[in-house]
Amino acid sequence: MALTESAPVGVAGLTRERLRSMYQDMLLGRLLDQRVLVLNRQGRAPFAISGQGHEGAQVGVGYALRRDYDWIIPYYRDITLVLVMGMTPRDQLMAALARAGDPNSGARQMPAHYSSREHNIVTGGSPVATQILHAVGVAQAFKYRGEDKVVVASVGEGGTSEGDWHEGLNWAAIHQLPVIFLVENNAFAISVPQALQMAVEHVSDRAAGYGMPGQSVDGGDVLAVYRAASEAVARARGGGGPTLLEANCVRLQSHSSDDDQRRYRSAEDLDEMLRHDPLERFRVDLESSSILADGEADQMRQECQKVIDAAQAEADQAPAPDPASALDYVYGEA
Amino acid sequence: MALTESAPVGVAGLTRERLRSMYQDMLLGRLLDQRVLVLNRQGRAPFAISGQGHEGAQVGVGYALRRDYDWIIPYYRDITLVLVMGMTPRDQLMAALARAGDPNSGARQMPAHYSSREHNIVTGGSPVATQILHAVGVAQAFKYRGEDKVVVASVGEGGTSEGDWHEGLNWAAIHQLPVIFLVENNAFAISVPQALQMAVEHVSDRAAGYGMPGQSVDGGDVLAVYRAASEAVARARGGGGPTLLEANCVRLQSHSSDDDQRRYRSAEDLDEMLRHDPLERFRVDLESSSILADGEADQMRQECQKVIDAAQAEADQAPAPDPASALDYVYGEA
Amino acid sequence: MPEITYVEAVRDALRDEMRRDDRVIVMGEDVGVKGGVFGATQGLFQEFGGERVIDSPLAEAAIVGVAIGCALAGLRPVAEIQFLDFIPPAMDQLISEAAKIRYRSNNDWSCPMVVRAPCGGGVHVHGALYHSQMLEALFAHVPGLKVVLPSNPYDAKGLLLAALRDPDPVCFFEHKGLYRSMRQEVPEEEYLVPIGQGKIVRPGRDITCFTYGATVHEVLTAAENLSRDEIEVEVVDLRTVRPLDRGLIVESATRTGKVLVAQEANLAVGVGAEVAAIVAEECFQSLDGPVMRIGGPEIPAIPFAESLAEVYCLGPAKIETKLRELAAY
Amino acid sequence: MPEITYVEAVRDALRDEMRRDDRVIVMGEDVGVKGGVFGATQGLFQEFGGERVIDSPLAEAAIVGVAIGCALAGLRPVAEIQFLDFIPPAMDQLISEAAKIRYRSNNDWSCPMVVRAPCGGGVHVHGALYHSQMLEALFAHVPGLKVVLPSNPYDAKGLLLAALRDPDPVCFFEHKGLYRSMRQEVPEEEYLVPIGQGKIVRPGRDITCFTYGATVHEVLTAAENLSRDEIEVEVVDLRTVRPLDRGLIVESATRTGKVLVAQEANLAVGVGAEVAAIVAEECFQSLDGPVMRIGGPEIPAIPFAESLAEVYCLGPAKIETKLRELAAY
Ligand SMILES: Cc1ncc(C[n+]2csc(CCOP(=O)(O)OP(=O)(O)O)c2C)c(N)n1
Ligand SMILES: Cc1ncc(C[n+]2csc(CCOP(=O)(O)OP(=O)(O)O)c2C)c(N)n1
Ligand SMILES: [Mg+2]
Ligand SMILES: [Mg+2]
Repeated sequence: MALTESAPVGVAGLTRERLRSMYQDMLLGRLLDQRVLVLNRQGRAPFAISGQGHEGAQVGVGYALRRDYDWIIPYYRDITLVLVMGMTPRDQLMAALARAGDPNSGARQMPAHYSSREHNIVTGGSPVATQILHAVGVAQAFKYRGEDKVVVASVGEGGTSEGDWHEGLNWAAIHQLPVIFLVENNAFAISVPQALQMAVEHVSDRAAGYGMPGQSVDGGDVLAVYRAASEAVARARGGGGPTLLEANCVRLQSHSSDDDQRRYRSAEDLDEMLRHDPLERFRVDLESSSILADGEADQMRQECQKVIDAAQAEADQAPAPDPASALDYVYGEA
Repeated sequence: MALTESAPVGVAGLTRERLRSMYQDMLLGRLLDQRVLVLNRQGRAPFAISGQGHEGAQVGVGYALRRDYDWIIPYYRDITLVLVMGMTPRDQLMAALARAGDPNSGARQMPAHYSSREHNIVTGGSPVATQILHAVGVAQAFKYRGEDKVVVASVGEGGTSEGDWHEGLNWAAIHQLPVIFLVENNAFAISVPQALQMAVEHVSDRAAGYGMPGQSVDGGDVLAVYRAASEAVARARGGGGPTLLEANCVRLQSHSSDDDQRRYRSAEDLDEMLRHDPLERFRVDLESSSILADGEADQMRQECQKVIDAAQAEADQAPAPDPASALDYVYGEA
Repeated sequence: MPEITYVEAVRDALRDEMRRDDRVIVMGEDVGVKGGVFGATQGLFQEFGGERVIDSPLAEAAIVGVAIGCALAGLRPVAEIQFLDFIPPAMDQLISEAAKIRYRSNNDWSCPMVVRAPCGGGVHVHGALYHSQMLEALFAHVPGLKVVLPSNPYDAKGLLLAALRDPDPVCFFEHKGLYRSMRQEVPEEEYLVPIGQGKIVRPGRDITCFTYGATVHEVLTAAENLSRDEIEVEVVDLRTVRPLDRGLIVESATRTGKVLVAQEANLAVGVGAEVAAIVAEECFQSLDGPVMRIGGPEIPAIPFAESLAEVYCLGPAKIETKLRELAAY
Repeated sequence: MPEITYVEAVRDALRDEMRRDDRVIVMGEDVGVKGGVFGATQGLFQEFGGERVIDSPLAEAAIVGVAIGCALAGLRPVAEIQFLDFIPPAMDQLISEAAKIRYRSNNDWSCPMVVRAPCGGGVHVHGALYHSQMLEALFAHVPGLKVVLPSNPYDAKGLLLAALRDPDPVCFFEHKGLYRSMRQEVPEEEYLVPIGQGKIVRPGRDITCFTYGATVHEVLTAAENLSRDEIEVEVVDLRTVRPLDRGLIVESATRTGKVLVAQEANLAVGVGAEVAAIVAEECFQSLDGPVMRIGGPEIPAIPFAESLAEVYCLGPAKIETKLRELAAY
C-alpha cells in the first residue's frame, strides 16, 4: 500500500490534513452524485449522469492543480473535479433542478455541463472531445503571455476516437504547450467496450506517436493519480510541454439516467468493479494508516450529507429561470 | 546497392523485364508530369500539380498491387501510381486540358483528381484526408464479402494532421481491415515544414498508437518501397490487417502551379533534393547492374515522349464539355 | 394491421430490408448489443451479427466516411448518428464527399447510403441545447443530398425503405419526440413512400400551412381549433425538404392564397424561407396576404429549463395565433 | 488616399490591428513565412513573429478550435481557413462551439474571434468544385454567429476592423475573385464599417436588387445596362448576411415594389431565400411583382471546364435578363 510507506506524517508530499481533505472531497462528490440520482429517480431532476468510480482520478488531478490559478475544461463525469476547483454542491443542485441560479448555464444546458469563469472552469457543450482543442488554445494563450498556468482537459476513452482529440494532441506537442490531456478510461463508451474503440491496450500508448510523454495510472488509487498528475503539472508549468495522462476508472453507474448497463454488461463484470471503488480503497488505506480514526469516515459522511441537504433546501426554493431571459445573451454588446 | 545483390537475374523477386518496366513507368510519369507543367506555363492548362520526386514511392507501391483487382484511393500527387494502375497519358492530358473526354470527371474537377471505376481508382475531391475513411469503408466491404482484395489510400504527411486520418487508422486497426495507409512524406505541406506539422520524426511512429505495424522507407529507393509494400499487401490479403507505410520523398517542384517554393525553402535545401531523385537513382542502379544497357534509358525516354506527344495531339483536338451536360448527374435515376 | 410506434417503424424497415438485401449494413455508436440509445436498431445485432451491425468508435466523421467507402464498394450502408446535434463533425464527409461523388466523377461512381439521426426536442424532453436541434437546413442547401423528415410511423417505414433503395445519399432525420409518443397502423408488408413528395394531411380552403416533422401534429391541432370558427386550414406535410415538392407547394398556395410555413428549426435561412420564397415567386398573383413563417427564435437551440424551453418551442397555441392573424388579413 | 487591392485591404486591417492590440494573433495553414496562399497575411510573420502568426498543422477543426480556446483565454484570434471549401471539417467547432459559448454559459464566457476564408469562383478562375464554393448559408442559419462578405476593398478593411473588435465570433468570407481584380481608394487611418448594415450602392426607383460579395459588381453592370432604357435598379449590397439589415431590406423593397435577390451560392435554402421571405412577409402590400431570385443552379459547385463553369456562374447578362423580366411584369 503506497499510503502506509511514510504515514503517519503523510504521503506523496501530502500532509495528513491534505489527505483527509482529499478523502472528504471524494466523499462529497460521491454523495452529491448519489443525491442527484435520487432526485432523478424521484422525477425531480430530469437528467443525471454519474461520476461514481471516477473520484480517485478527479481528486488526484484536482489536488495537483492550483485552484483559481490553473484552468480546467472538464467533461460531464467531473462532478468531483469541479468541486475541488471551487464549485459547491449548491451550484450543482441548482443545475440538477434547472434553477435560474445555476451558475453553469442558468439552466440553459443539461446538468453536468460545468462552467465557472470565476473558478477557471471553461464552459463545455455536449459534443464529445471538442474541448480538447479549446484546452490547446487556452494553453497557447498562456504560453503567448508568458504565464506559468496549466490547463487540464478531460475526456473519456471513447472520446479519444474523435478527430478533435488527434488534432489537439498533435498541436500541443508541436508547440510544447502547458496542457494535460486527462483520459478517464472506464472501459465503456455508453455500451461500446474499449476493444471496439481502439486496438491498443492503453490510451497512453498513443502518446509516443505525438511526441509527448504518456502515462497510465490506476484511477482507483487517488495518490498514484496525484503523483502522476503532479509530475505532469510540473513539467507543463516548467515549459516542458503536454502530457497524456490516462486514469483507469470504473463506471459504477450506468452511462446516464437514460441508460441501463445491465443490458450490455455481465453481472460478474459489474460485481468486479466494486473491488475498484476508489472511495472505499482510500478509506481503508487512510484508516489502516490511522490518518482517519475509526468512525471518522462516518462522521465526515454525515457532515457532507448536511452540506448537501442544505444545498438542496436552497435549490428547492430557488426560482426557475424567467422565460423572458431565454432570448438574452446570444450576442454581446459591441 | 540493393539492386546489384542478385542481378542479373533480377532483384526483390522481380524479373529483369519487370524492373525495366518499373523504370519505364517512373519515366513515363516524370515526363508526363513535365509536359503538364509545360502546358501550364504556356497558359493552356489552367492548373498543374506535380508528382516529381514521388515516382519511386508510387511505382514501388503500384507494383505490389494486382491491377484491376486491388483498389487505390490516390491523392493529387499520384500521377505515376495511377498510370501503373491503368490510366493513360491520354486520360491525364484530357484532364489537364479540361476536355469532355477526361475520364476522371469529364473536366468537372481540377486535373489530378484521379478517378476510374474501370481501374478501381476511387474518385477523390480536394479536401485533404477524407479519402482515408473511404478506404477504410472499401476495406470493410472487402472483408464483409470475404474478398481478398486490398486497398491503398495515399496522402501527404501534412494530411496526417487531419482528424479523418486518425479516425480512419483507428477504425481499420480495430477491425483488422485490408488497407494500406501510404504516406508520401515530402517534408512540406505547401510551405509548412514537417516540424510544424508533427512533433515526431517519422509518420510511421504513429502506427504503434493505433495497434498496427508501421514502416518508414526511403521513397527514393523504388525497390525498398516495393519490398515494404509487398509485405504490407501480403499481410492485408491474408487477413493480417492494416499497415501504415511511410515513403520519404522529395518534392522536386513547387506545391502547385500557384506556388513558388523558392520563397520559403533555401537554395541548399532545393539543391540537396536533387540527390534524392528516385528516377536518377534507379537509372544508375539499373545501368550499373546491366539491366539497362547504355543508351537504353534515352531510348525509353524517346518512346515515352512519343506516347505523350500522341496523347497530347489527341487531347488537343478533343472537344470541351457540352455546356448542357453541366446539369447532369447530380442525382441518379431511382 | 398492427399498431406500432415510430421507432418500431424505423426498426422494422431496417430489419426487413436487411433480410431482403445483404448489401445493407448498419453502423454507428451503440447500434449493436444495446440496439441504439432509442432502440431503433434493437434486435438487429442479434439477428444479423457484428459484421452487419457495427458498433463504431465514437467518431462521426468516421461513421459517415466509412459508410461512404462501403457504398463506393457496392454495399448499402446505413450510418446512424446518435443525435442530429452530433452530425457536424461529419459535415465534411456529407457535404464535400457524399453529396458530390456522383457529380464529380461524371456519374462513374455513386454513393447510395442513408444517414439516420434522431432530431428535435420540445418541452418535457430534457434534451437541451445539444440534444434537440433541427439542422436540416444545413443539408437542404446542398445539391446531391436528399433530406427526409417523416412525421408518423407509416411514412417513417415507407420513406426509410425508399431511402434504402435510393441511388444517392439520403439524410433521414427522425423526430425523437415522436419515437414512442405516436402509434399508427402500419402494414407489415413492404411499401414505399416516394422521396420528394409532400402530402396534404388536412385539406382546407382558407390558408395553407406547410410544415414537416413533429410540427405537423401541432399544426393539425391548431387547424382543428380554427375549424371550429370555420376557418379551414390546409395542412401540407412536406415530408422531404430536399428536393421540395414544388408542384404541391405551388398548387396548394395558389388555391388557398394564404400561406404560413411552420418549422421547429431556427427560422433564419431555413427550409421555411425556401418555401416562402418559392411561394412569393410563383404564386404572386394568387396571394391574398403576406407569406408568413413561424419557427425557432434567434437563440441557439432549446434550453434545458422548461420555462426557457417554452420560449423556443412552437406548440399549437402559437401556431393558432399566427394562423388567425393570417386568416384575418 | 492610396489605391489598394482587396487583399491588401485585408492585410492592412490585420496588420494595423495587430500593431494596436497585442491580443490579436493569426493562425492557419501557410499564413507564416509564405504569407498565405493569396498573400492576405504577407509580412505579418516577419513583423510579429511565429508566436503571433502561427503556421498551423493541416487541420481545420484545430485551427478554429484552438482559436476558440485562445478567445476563451482572453486573446483575439484570427483563424484563416485556406479556402472556404475546407471549412466543413471545422463546422462542429464553429456551429456547436463558437456560436453557442456565450448563450450556453449564460454570458459568463464569450468567444471573440474572426474566421477568415477566401470564397467564391467564377469563369476564368480555375478553382473548380472545391475551390469556389459559397457556403455562407450554412453559417447564416446559425444564431450566435455573424457572417460578413465584403464586396470591395473599402468595406473589406472597415468590416474586418469591426470584426476584430466584435465581442462574438465573426465569419469573414473574402471573395477571391476580387482579391486582385479590384483596386479602390482606402484611407490609411482606421475606420469601422459596422457589421449588420447593408448599403445602397446604386439608388433606383423601379426595382431593388439585393446582393452581396462579387455579385454586387455583376448586378451593377446589369443595372447600368437597364438604365439606358430608363429602368432604374436600386442595388443594395447586403455586406452582412447574419444579421441581415432587415430595416434596409424592408425600406427599399417597399419603395421600389419589385425585388430580385442575386447570389452566387446555390439558390435553395440560401441567404436569398431569407431575403425573399422577409420581403414576402413584410412588404406584401407594396409589391408590384413576384419576389424573384437568381443564383447558383442545382449542381454542387462550379465545374472546372469553362464551358461548364459558365452554366453555374451568373454574370451581368443573366442578371440583366432577370431584371428585365421583373421590370416588364
Ligand atoms: C460528438 C458526440 N457524439 C456522440 C455523443 C453521445 N455520447 C455522449 S457520451 C458518449 C460516450 C462517451 O464515452 P467515453 O468517452 O468513454 O466517456 P464516458 O462516458 O465513458 O466517461 C456518447 C457516445 C456526444 N455527446 N458527442
Ligand atoms: C481540408 C483541406 N485543407 C486544406 C487544403 C489545401 N491544401 C491542399 S494540399 C495542402 C498541403 C498538403 O500537404 P501534404 O499532405 O504534405 O501533401 P503534399 O502536397 O506535400 O504531397 C493544402 C494545405 C485542402 N486541399 N484540404
Ligand atoms: Mg468511457
Ligand atoms: Mg507533404
